[in-house]
Amino acid sequence: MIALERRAAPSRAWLWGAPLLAVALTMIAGGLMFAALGKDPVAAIRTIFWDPLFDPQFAAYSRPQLLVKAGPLVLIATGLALGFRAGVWNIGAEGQYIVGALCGAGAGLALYPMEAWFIFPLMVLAGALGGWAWAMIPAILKTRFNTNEILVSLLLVYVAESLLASAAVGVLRNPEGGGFPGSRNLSQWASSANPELIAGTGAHWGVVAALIAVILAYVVLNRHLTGFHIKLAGQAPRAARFAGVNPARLVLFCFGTAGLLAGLAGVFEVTGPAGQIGIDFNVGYGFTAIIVAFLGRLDPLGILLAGLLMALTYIGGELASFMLGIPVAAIQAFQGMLLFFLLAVDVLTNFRIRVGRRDIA
Amino acid sequence: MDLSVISPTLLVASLMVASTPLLLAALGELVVEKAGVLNLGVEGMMIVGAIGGFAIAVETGSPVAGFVAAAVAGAALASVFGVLTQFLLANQVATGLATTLFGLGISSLMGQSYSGIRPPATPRLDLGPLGDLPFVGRVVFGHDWVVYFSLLLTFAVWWFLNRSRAGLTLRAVGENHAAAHALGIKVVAIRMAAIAFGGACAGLGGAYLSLVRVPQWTEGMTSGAGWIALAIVVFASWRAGRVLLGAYLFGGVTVLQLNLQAAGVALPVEYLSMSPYLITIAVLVLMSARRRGAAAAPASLGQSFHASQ
Amino acid sequence: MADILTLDGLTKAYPGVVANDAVSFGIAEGSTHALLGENGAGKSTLVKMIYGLVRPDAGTMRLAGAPHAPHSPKEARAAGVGMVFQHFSLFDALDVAENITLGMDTPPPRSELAQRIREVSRAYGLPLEPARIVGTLSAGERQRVEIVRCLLQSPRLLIMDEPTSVLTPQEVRLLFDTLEKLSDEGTAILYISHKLEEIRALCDHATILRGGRVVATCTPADHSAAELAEMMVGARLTAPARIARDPGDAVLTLDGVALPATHAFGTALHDVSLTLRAGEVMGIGGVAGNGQDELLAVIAGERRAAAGRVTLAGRDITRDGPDARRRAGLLTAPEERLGHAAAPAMSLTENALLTAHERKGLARHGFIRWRATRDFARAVIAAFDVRTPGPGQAAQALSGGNLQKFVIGREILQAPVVLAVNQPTWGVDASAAAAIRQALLDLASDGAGVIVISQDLDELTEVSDTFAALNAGRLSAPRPMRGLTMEEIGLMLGGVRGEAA
Amino acid sequence: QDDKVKVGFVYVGPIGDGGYTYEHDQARLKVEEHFGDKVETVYQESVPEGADAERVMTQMALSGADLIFATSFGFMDPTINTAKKFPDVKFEHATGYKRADNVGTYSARFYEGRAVLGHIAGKMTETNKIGYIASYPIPEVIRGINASYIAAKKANPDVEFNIVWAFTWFDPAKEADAAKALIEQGADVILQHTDSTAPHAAAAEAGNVIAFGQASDMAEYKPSPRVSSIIDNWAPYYIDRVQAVMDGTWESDDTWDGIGPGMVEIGEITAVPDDVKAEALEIRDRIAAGEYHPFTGPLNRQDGSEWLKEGETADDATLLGMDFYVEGLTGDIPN
Ligand SMILES: Nc1ncnc2c1ncn2[C@@H]1O[C@H](COP(=O)(O)OP(=O)(O)OP(=O)(O)O)[C@@H](O)[C@H]1O
Ligand SMILES: Nc1ncnc2c1ncn2[C@@H]1O[C@H](COP(=O)(O)OP(=O)(O)OP(=O)(O)O)[C@@H](O)[C@H]1O
Ligand SMILES: [Mg+2]
Ligand SMILES: [Mg+2]
Repeated sequence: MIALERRAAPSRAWLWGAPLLAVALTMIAGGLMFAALGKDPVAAIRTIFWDPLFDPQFAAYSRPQLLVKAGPLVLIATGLALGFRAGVWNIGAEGQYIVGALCGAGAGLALYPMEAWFIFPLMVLAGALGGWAWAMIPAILKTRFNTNEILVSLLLVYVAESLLASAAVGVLRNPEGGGFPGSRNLSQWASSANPELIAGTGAHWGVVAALIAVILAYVVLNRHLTGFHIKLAGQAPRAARFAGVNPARLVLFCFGTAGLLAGLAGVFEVTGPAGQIGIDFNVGYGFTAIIVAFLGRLDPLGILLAGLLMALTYIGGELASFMLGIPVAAIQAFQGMLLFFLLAVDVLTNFRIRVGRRDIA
Repeated sequence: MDLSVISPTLLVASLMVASTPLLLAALGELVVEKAGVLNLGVEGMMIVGAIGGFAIAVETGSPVAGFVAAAVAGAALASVFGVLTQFLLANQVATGLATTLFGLGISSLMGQSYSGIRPPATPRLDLGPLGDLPFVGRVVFGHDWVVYFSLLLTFAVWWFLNRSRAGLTLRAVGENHAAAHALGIKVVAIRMAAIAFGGACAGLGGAYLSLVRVPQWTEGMTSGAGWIALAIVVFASWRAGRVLLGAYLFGGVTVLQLNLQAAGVALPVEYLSMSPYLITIAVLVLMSARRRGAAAAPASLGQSFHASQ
Repeated sequence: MADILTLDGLTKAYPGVVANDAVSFGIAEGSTHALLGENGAGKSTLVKMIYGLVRPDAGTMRLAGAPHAPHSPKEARAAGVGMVFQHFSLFDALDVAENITLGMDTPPPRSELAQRIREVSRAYGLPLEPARIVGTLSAGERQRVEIVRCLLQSPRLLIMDEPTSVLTPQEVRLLFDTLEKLSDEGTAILYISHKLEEIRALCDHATILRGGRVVATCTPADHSAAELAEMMVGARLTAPARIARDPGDAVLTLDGVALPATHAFGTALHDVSLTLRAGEVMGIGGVAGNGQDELLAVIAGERRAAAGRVTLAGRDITRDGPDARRRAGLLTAPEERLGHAAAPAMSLTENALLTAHERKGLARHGFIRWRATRDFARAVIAAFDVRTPGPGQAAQALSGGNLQKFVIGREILQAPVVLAVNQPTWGVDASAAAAIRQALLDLASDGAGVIVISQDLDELTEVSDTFAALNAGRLSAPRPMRGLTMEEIGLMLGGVRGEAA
Repeated sequence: QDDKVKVGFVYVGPIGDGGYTYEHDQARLKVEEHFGDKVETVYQESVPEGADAERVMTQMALSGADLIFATSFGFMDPTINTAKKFPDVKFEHATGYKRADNVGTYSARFYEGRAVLGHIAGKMTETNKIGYIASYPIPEVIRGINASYIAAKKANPDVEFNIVWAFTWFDPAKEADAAKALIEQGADVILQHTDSTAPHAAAAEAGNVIAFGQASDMAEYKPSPRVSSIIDNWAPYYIDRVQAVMDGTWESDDTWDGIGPGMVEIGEITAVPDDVKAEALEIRDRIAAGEYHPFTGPLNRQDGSEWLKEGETADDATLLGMDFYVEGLTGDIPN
């Protein structure tokens, strides 16, 4: 008989070993899938995991792109993790991301074509506020009317998508764009651009913000009473109230922080890598960030690593897709497998596998 | 604008069709959540059902075989989720999302040779003279068998949860898995069964999209229906009757807004297109404001269970 | 008489601890057999093996002569074993009938079942309404559900794991009547309790466990409670003692405090007034569900009074939250250890931080001083003899008594002006209970005001200077404990208030 | 490394979408077929617009692509940005308006095809109600609505257009619902500017309703309800541009081709009376020959103001930025 036996304390070795084992298992299972599709499995795996980092042809470009891709994921996931730790379920970060981008872009475009140093900071502020305000809707409905926050935050994503589409063809449409949908290119207007800060690193303000968010969240969770109260509320709500935590304020705080960070991610994305508001501006960062948050075990440092790993599979997956003609669907399935394995082997951190009957101690 | 062109009969009839995939998937998820498991992979299971059902229906020429295959495909993917969350104690939220991602990928992989094909038709049930009755004829008797099946399933799920011993056991597992275990109830086995059932229902919902409602196979064709199904379960405060209400409300507003547009109603289109979401939220707020504090969610929802021996 | 159950060399080990080590004894048919031992001695583990929830590593059991090796509670029930759990195995959201059905293997149809529940519960004096939702029942009523669930199966052996720790004296009496009736009908009972007087009154035999081994067997009636306790602990116990002191100034007053009920079946507080003086121990008795939790919550500041005033040493703190009250010196310990007074999955260090950061300066500008926190947790562990490997241990890995000592110690070491505790010793073994009571008395001797809310009248007579009764959310006027007769206390508990009682 | 010309394709959707991206990929296959082992093609499907597109194009360029086709409007700025980094690589951007020395643009005059379909629609409707499923209110879509309306009106002065904005390019379930709503309100012809065949299925189910293929032939609904289609045929253009790169004659330019050069095709016309078919083919041929322009005056705007005088034809600039309905259409364009 095979059984799991809870460890007295989580295993340090498996904390690091488990993700490596998961990657190895994914390589085997994914390799089998690629082979079944008639592709060279070794080449595919190498292209996904190795080439973006070390291939002389691509690495110089792809490596910084990891940061560009991971930046918004990490920023959003960090905010979400605070809430998830407190048992506050915000799964509408995608909507907060969109509204942040819309507000940031709107604030900037209202001043177009002025050139001034304060425009970019103003946009960042507007974006953060936009994301915050959008997150406040489910939070306030929850605290006032006890409305389920999962449902409201999720449905508001679709509302935000509608707003985005109508803004892209309406108020924010570039008047010089010949009637085509989409706003002016914000990354090409000096006052609103969010460029690479140091050439060749991929680091723009959003990446900087993500790193700061990770550090702040780490400090808050591990060194500050706020973080302690967040964890307490998630694990033992009654004990949290006994400790003086106001549950309503905690909901507002967690939603507010997550919304703010998602809004920031939106505004940094729209002024930098994406460049403009378009009908399909959002590409699912808000949802992927939920996975990143849990893969990172809701720990800021873990989230940073998980975000980078996710980014690697995206970028490496793209390379594999067009270099080797692997369908995007297979890459997606491969990513799904990686997540499955990561989640599966996690069990080894907290449990020991026991085969047969236990010896009598 | 001319509202008289909107026929209530046809509106109701088509909202029933539009709501059926949501209803099927939401009923499955309801049972899963009642067992204390939160499976966010509904979208993934639906789309796997959509392609599984489509492929088998095309290959065999039988829509019924297609629906059966869809249920099997949905249940198979759900079982992966089940093994991860029930045996390997993986986090349910993350595993559910991974299930969706994997489902979207694997479905488009499976479906590569099925785009641009017409599936065999699932005909309306011929109910003889009943179908000719005014209003009710079209609304009540003018559908394909899956619509009736979904209504029957609503009743069956309600009956199962509220009237049967097995349903009681399942709810007990969802309320307090530790106590259920102490009474000797096989928590994990029951949850696995519920998860598989949920996957099968989601698969049926997906197949209804690809075989009846659309009908064709295209990648990503569920486009968010799984998420709406999840939302409907919450909306329904975990009650089967309300799931029906929620699915029909959502489907109804969706269909109505398109009808209003077609009739040229002078409302801005963007507001019309957000209306299903906004109205669902508004109704929920009204409902939860009226009955404050009535936490209807199963108490163990989303928690891992491990019986230490 | 023949043994209905014999255990032979039962052994069960968990990582790091042997919960049961070659336990052997027999339970005679129709007898009431006590299982005694400190917290963590292995009592629950042993009975879980009998009930098929835990599989022994070694050893055998025989039930009515036949080998008994149940793989599941279902098998155990089929063999005629019934069990009432220490921590109720009930489903709050389901009704009484549903809860009972779930514990039965071949339940009758619902209407018939409801009828049988009414019959059986009336026959044994445990009235129950089948349609009530269990979440709305008092602790005593919940236990009735558990018991009726067992009775409906007509078990040959009924196991009761600490059934009385949450019951009122009246309910205990009721339960004993029931058990005696069952015993007369030939049902054997295996009874676990920390209340030794109960054991002496009820049980024919006792097996005493220490560290997972059988250390003694005896006939309880032949020994005094103190002797039994000494057998359990393996050392002498001394009764709590206190140095008499004149009460000082009023430290805590409640003046006409009212609190609405949180949910439909909760208890509201009405016009609660009391004055607690420095050095005074005020005992507040009452039957469970009469507003104990609510009273503690309103003192702790966890809930704000809807009307009335709360003052601490002359300062109005009515609107202050728990943190502000702690800063001012008002500390509390609620009844539920796991999940309310302490976070189960968190370490003792973190649980020390939970209430102590204000008074012990464990956080500066909100930043936690982990080293100081750990030191404080260690201090609590040392001062209150909490048996645990160290402050890094999770609260849930402690036995009930040890965690309770930690919780009380955490508050006492913060030098409170006023300490209010609810059920400080439930589920706690004799030696730990004595230690906790002694600590409360010492605190009062040092000049703090102490409120002890308890359903255990023996405990209250032992520690209190003054006594008040809580009934349906109303508090009687406090009276000096000394000289109060049991009859007078009974009347007060029954709701006759004031000096005139 | 080798002397093969490497051509990259960046698609916005999956190649299995059966419509827009599918046709681009068909053209890619024709390029391979045409040049054999003188070319190597690579493609990336489902590329989101924005940062991801720029990365994909950059990586393609890094992998040695000589020519990259960016096939969606939303790839415009990413194409320009990438082109700046790789002056030696040629870029072709579909439906955009920004060009550079190494970036050309191309698009198809779908409105020419829509005029042909509009004629059939006008002739075939018995209820005089034509349903139109539109995606987003952008010039391309508005142009299509106007072109088909003008043609339909000419064929049948009593026609009325009911327009539903789906606010999606591709959401089969929503398109099905939209088609049903239109049919239930009396439309017996469905025109669509979204990509799935869901409206055809709805038409088939309703019976007596016709529809048209969009972006690809949607032949599975032949002969009815699909009675004809407009097909994007990018192959001739792609082959031409690859040849130019091989020859070293590639230059940045703007191509807007219609039926004449074969970029827009009218799919087989089925299940309509012969005279209707003949008229439609005649319109197609006259447009191809440059004898007829679908936007020929006299034409007024929706508000009644004059747009084109008798005999005057619309200029490309107005068409490219079209943001108004012509007279006779009801409702507002959302914005
Ligand atoms: N599931 C488990 N995993 C690990 N250790 C366990 C488990 N259950 C019990 N133990 C350990 O076994 C020992 C005996 O526990 P048990 O619950 O039997 O004690 P008890 O006598 O019932 O105590 P109490 O009076 O507090 O109820 C304790 O040290 C406990 O920590
Ligand atoms: N994994 C564990 N490691 C260490 N101690 C544990 C563990 N699980 C439980 N314990 C401790 O073991 C004791 C017994 O816990 P458990 O919940 O198994 O039984 P119990 O509390 O005696 O319940 P019951 O009376 O219902 O049988 C408790 O003190 C608990 O804190
Ligand atoms: Mg015990
Ligand atoms: Mg115990």
